[in-house]
Amino acid sequence: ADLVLYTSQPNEDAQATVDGFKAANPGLDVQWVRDGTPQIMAKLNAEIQAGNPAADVLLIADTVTLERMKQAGQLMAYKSPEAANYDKTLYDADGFYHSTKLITTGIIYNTQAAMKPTSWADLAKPEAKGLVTMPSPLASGAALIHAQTLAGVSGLGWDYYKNLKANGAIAAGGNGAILKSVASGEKAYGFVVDYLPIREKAKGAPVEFVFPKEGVSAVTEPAAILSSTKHADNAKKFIDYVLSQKGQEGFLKLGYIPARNGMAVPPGFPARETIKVLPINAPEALKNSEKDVKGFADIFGIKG
Amino acid sequence: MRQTRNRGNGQPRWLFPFVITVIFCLSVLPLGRLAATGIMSAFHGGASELLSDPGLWRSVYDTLSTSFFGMIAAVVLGGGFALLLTLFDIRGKALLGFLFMLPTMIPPQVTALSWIGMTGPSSALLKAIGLAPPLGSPQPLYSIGGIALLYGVQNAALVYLSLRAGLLALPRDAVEAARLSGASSFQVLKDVILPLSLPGFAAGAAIAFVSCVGNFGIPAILGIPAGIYTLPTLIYSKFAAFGPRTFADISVLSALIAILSVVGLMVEARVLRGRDYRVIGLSGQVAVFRLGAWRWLAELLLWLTIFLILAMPLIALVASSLAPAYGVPLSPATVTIKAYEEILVRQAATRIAFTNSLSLSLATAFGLLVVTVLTGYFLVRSKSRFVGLISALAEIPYALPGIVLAVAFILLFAAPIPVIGISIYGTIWIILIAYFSSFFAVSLKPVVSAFRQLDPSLEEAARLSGAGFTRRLADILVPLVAPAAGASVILVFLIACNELTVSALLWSAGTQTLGVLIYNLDDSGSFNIAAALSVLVVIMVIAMMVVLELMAKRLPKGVVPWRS
Amino acid sequence: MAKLILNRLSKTFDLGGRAAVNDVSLTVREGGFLALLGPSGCGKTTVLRMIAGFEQPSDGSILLGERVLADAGEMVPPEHRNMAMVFQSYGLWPHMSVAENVGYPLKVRGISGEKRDRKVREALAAVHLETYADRRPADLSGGQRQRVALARCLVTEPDVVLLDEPLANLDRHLRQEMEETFREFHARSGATMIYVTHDQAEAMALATDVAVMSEGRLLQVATPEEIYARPEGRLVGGLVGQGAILSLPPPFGDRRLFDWPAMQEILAGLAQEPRADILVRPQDVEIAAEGQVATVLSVLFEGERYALRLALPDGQALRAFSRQPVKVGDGLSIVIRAAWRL
Amino acid sequence: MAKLILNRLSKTFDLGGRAAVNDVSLTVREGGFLALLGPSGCGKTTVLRMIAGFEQPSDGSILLGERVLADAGEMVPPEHRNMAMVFQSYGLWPHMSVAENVGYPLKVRGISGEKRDRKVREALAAVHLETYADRRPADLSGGQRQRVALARCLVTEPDVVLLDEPLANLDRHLRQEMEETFREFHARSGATMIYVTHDQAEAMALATDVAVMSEGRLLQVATPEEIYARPEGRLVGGLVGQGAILSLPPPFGDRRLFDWPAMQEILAGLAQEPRADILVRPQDVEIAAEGQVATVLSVLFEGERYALRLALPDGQALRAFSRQPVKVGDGLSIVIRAAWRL
Ligand SMILES: Nc1ncnc2c1ncn2[C@@H]1O[C@H](COP(=O)(O)OP(=O)(O)OP(=O)(O)O)[C@@H](O)[C@H]1O
Ligand SMILES: Nc1ncnc2c1ncn2[C@@H]1O[C@H](COP(=O)(O)OP(=O)(O)OP(=O)(O)O)[C@@H](O)[C@H]1O
Ligand SMILES: [Mg+2]
Ligand SMILES: [Mg+2]
Repeated sequence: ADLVLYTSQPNEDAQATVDGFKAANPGLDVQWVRDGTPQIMAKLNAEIQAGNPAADVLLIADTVTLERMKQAGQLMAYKSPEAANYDKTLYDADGFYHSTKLITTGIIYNTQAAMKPTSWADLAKPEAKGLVTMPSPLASGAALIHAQTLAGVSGLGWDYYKNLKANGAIAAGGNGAILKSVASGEKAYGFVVDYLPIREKAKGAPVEFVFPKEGVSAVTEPAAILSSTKHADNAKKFIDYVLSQKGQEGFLKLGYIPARNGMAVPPGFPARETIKVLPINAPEALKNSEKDVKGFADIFGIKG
Repeated sequence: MRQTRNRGNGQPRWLFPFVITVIFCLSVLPLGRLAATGIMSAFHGGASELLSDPGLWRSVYDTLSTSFFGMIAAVVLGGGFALLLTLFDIRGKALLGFLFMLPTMIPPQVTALSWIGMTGPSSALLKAIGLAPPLGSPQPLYSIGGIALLYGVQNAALVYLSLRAGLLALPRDAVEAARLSGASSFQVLKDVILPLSLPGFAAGAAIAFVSCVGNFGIPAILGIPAGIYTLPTLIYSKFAAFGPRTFADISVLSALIAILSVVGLMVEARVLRGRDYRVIGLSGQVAVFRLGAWRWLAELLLWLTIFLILAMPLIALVASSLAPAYGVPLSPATVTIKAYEEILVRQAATRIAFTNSLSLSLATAFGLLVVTVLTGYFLVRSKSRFVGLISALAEIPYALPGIVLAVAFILLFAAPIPVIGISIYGTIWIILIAYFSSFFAVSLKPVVSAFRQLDPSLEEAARLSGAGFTRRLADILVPLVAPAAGASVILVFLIACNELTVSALLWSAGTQTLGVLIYNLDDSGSFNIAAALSVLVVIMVIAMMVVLELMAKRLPKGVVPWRS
Repeated sequence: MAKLILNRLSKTFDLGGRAAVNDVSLTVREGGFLALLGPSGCGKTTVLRMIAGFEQPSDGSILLGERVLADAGEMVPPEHRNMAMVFQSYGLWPHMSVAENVGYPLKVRGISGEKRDRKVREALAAVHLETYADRRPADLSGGQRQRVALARCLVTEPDVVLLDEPLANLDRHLRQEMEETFREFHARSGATMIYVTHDQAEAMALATDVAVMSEGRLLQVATPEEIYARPEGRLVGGLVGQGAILSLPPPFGDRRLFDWPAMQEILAGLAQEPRADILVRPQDVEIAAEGQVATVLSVLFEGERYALRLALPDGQALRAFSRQPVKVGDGLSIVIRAAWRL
Repeated sequence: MAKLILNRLSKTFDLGGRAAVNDVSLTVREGGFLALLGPSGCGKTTVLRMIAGFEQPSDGSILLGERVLADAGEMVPPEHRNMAMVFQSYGLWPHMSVAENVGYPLKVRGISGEKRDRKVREALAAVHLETYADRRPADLSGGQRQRVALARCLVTEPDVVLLDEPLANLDRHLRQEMEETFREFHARSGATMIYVTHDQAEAMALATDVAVMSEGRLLQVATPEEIYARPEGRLVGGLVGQGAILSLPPPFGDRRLFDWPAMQEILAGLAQEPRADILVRPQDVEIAAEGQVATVLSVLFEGERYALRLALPDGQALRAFSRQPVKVGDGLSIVIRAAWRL
């Protein structure tokens, strides 16, 4: 293969991305592997340990993970010319990774639920007692970022999580499980990434997605090149492609909010300006990640 | 004329080296590689921190208790079925036995979700009888008991098949002698049948225990909401937040799992120790008890169980494969077969996955049988000191969560194999080897217990007829352990067919398996397509079992586990 | 205890077509000791298994006194019959020690502690296996296993004892001792005993009645003396005791027992037709001067004496004993002291 | 074929302490037919199993001609010994039909098609099981199973044939026929045969040599006539043939065989010490006037005759036969025609 991509994008999305890239760069043989973030990381790290990583480029959920790899010297810097069209917070200043889209975490609720939440704070109210579910940071990369993001918001913070716990909320599984739980009516409310409920709602599922008024957290699905790559040129082409207008339109078509400036949003989403994305500092978040996981775990009685 | 140094036990000279090599390749090598990496990375940060974390010990405890109760549940379910179906005059034995195999095929998360659905607020069943709990009431399955229950459902077939093979080897007159002694059916069961089929029973229980220790899918769904972390879910979370210490942590956790499963095995060995299970006399006919007035009740109970563990999840699966989106109530207006169209017509990956999974599981099931018959024979007949060690080593890979084993194989094979210079990484072969390693124990257990029960004079008669080792293996030993061999093949096939966690890390373009495909579809929100695919897999397996049923007359007696 | 009645009992297995037991009616009187004789495969074990309750009769019924034990529809389960049995293949439990095997029927009856131990010890002593109490059956010799099965059978107080070739694997001395044990047990317990054997001497020595079966049918039931002296038909004649069956011209009237003068007459008319079956036992053939001439066909040393097969002039074979060795081919003169028309 | 030599053979099992076979040396001449007698548990099966190669001798060696089959270190595996065996527990394969069981040794030897079928048919015909060819062993009677084992044993042309109580479950007629079959097979194939039995008559009738074992040791090997007439020691005397062993004052000199006058003298000195063991066979005890007085202890009907146990005045028991029934307690006058000092 001329290029190997490891990604945690869903299957069809990964296929579409690769197809788009191949169309833009005819003649390249691209192989891709998709899996959940834990699996991809396990696979990649085992390969690195064995001294023969197969991947050239990564396209995975969050910057925190890539920040760690950058610090471990496992990434290659590449300052893509396309970066000029992006907000500075969305790429690494040294060019080690570039965000490609915004996947926000908001509130999903079952249409039969009595209360229609509009803010994070609503979920700590008595009406939502025992009805809230959220992904566990142990199963979903986005969940930790979400917690770290909310922890930094005044008026929410870790106390918010404690209140949720006191209100009978549980933290379990990944985003898919949350969606199923709420769609099936087992729980009424949940934290979930935006595109899942929006797509399912379009198919007729009895769910509704809300961008809460305090703002949403976002993971940005960054792309990066491994320092061990054997196809550096192709890898760079790939980074350029996903950041390009064309690549970004591809993401848009798949139902994601593109990271690039001046792009539209997919159907079902409110206008880009109305979505308030709460900021997060990747190196900072990385430094605290272990502590935060533990804090989260302590609150939800995870691991004891 | 050849002379051998062996003490009349008739093992060919190559058997010991063969067994050692197999164990080395399938167990020592991957486990050792993992341990080496773990030790190396432990230098980067202390593993002692992990070990001093009370949370860890809490998970050890949870793992132990869920696995123990899970084993009990599996023993009650599988043992109950095996006893009722082999020893009593139940009607429709074949069909019941056939259906009882199938829950192994349904992915545990599907079973878990359907049970949650059934017992939760949105349960159509409970709603219908007006007993549905209000929205938000605590889910009883999110508990040690719930996990254990589902472990039991998932692993019941292991106990069933293993015990059934043991029961078929019982000599009829031993049972009759006990009845004539005045023992009631229950006493006969307790004093004669169970002790005599103890090898099969213990093997089934041990493998169920080990399987519970290594299970990920069920505690991930049922445990985490209740704050119950088993070692496999803990390992998973370690992988999610990959850090410099992860390998060390994984190694430590894996070692703990290995210890737990070895403890399970030691209990088994202890139970079997110093006993003689060699059947005296001619087996080949099973004594059948009459249930009399109880027969109706027993049959009702059996069918009810089948409904709970098979029909219900299957209905849930079919329902979600026909629904346009998750949570949409199924009605004639909403039913759609789009999902089936999608997989059957559009997705090329489906065909590849079917081919891969089928060939992988068939190759594993039959390939392993060859290995396990030889290994099992060695383990039972040899007086070697290594027997205990070898059985433990054979068992550990099955106890490890698939992801750990997969990592071990990546560590081993990511770089081209030294000396030969070929790389099997990324090919289907690495999955096959990993399957061999992972399911070795599943295949080995029933075979070993069958060998334990064998009347030695049967082999001796063959030797005196002039049959050399391979000859009598083919003509005498394998047919005699046929029920166990059949059980072993079917179990491995069923488990490998929708295996997920091992192949999840080892697949690459063109080598995806059904498990991976279903998982990926489900993970990316295509729930109905995933469900449709699961339904197709179940249908395929049923079709294969029906083919087996048609061939049953030409196979040795007892091979087809649902036929009496 | 009461009479054991087999009433037109039949059993047909799915396999094999021909009935294994065919219309057998038989009454064993209370406390009787019935020996069941018959060639291999004639249905003896099947009869025992029906009495014990392991096989359901295809037809007919089994009664113990007034109580119907089994018929083609209903069946009292074996555990409620209070019977004991020595199985032809022993049916020992390999996972229990010898003492446990023997003590199990007691354990089931709730007898425990000192009393059980004592009874087990006694039973083992009776079969000379005291020192083997802790062995497993797999570590015993064939005869030792059989003795364990015996001890287990006799340890309780059953109403009916079924013995399926219980001494087949024992040497003569042990057999004699065990026969003695059976006799004592029978006298002491008054149990009804049914004894399957292929050894007529054993059957004669032990039983109060002998039943002879062949191909699933009952041929004759009588006391040992009766059946030995007056067997009915070729089959019984051939089965009970030794002897040669000669095909000779039918003697006058319905006389059945012939002495030498009568035999001489019969033998004189050898060429006549039709013929009847006449049983001649070897001990009734005496080697004496002035008798019938016969040629020695074969000689077998039996320890005590030589067993001869002789040929009459027309080629029919006769059996005889001789204390002195004779040579094959020799001509002997014999006197037939007694013969019986079958 | 060649001589089979057991050279100081011993076998001790892990369990049980005492050696099961203890220092047994024995030569079976080429084409010999050795009967192995001994009480239950004396080690007969163990000897056979060592010859077959299933047990390794703890000590000593086994040779077939020049070839060492086994010693404490090395061992030729059973499959290379070209032997055949009838197991005491038959060792039939439950998954094969009767014909397959019998044909298996041929199949292993690469004989197939018409030839194998013919041989299997012949072997089954010899044991009267032609019509059972397609049954499974589990659906056969005990004697039928034993016959299948026999047929399987005789279907090939083995160098050595080991028979472990091969006729224990057969009725007398079948036994006689099977004995005939063995004799024919032995004559035709010239195989060395070793025959374990508890039935002396059988042993005497078939064997060219008889070996008597007890408690693991070999007591005597001789021809049947020899061992019957001149047993060595109490044990052999008690085991071979019937008879009572009397403890009587030692007769003069080293004479061993006594006639009635000699016995009269001995009996006259009954109170004397020390004493010697003297064997009296029942057929040598004649009921006649002017003899020793004896009381009848028990009477057993044996068909052909009555077996008596008599008590001498000092209480010692004697065995005798009578053609006429006598009553327990009667006083008889007996003459001892022959007796043998053991
Ligand atoms: N596997 C074993 N372990 C321990 N002891 C054994 C084993 N097999 C046999 N023995 C003992 O060795 C002795 C000899 O046994 P063997 O089977 O040779 O007797 P046998 O002469 O064939 O007797 P039988 O006529 O009853 O069959 C017996 O006392 C028996 O209990
Ligand atoms: N389960 C079975 N299925 C079919 N036929 C059977 C079965 N058991 C026994 N038979 C047949 O029934 C007949 C009678 O068998 P049974 O065991 O009663 O004979 P037996 O008189 O005890 O003979 P033996 O002296 O050889 O033990 C035999 O011909 C046997 O083959
Ligand atoms: Mg029988
Ligand atoms: Mg023996």
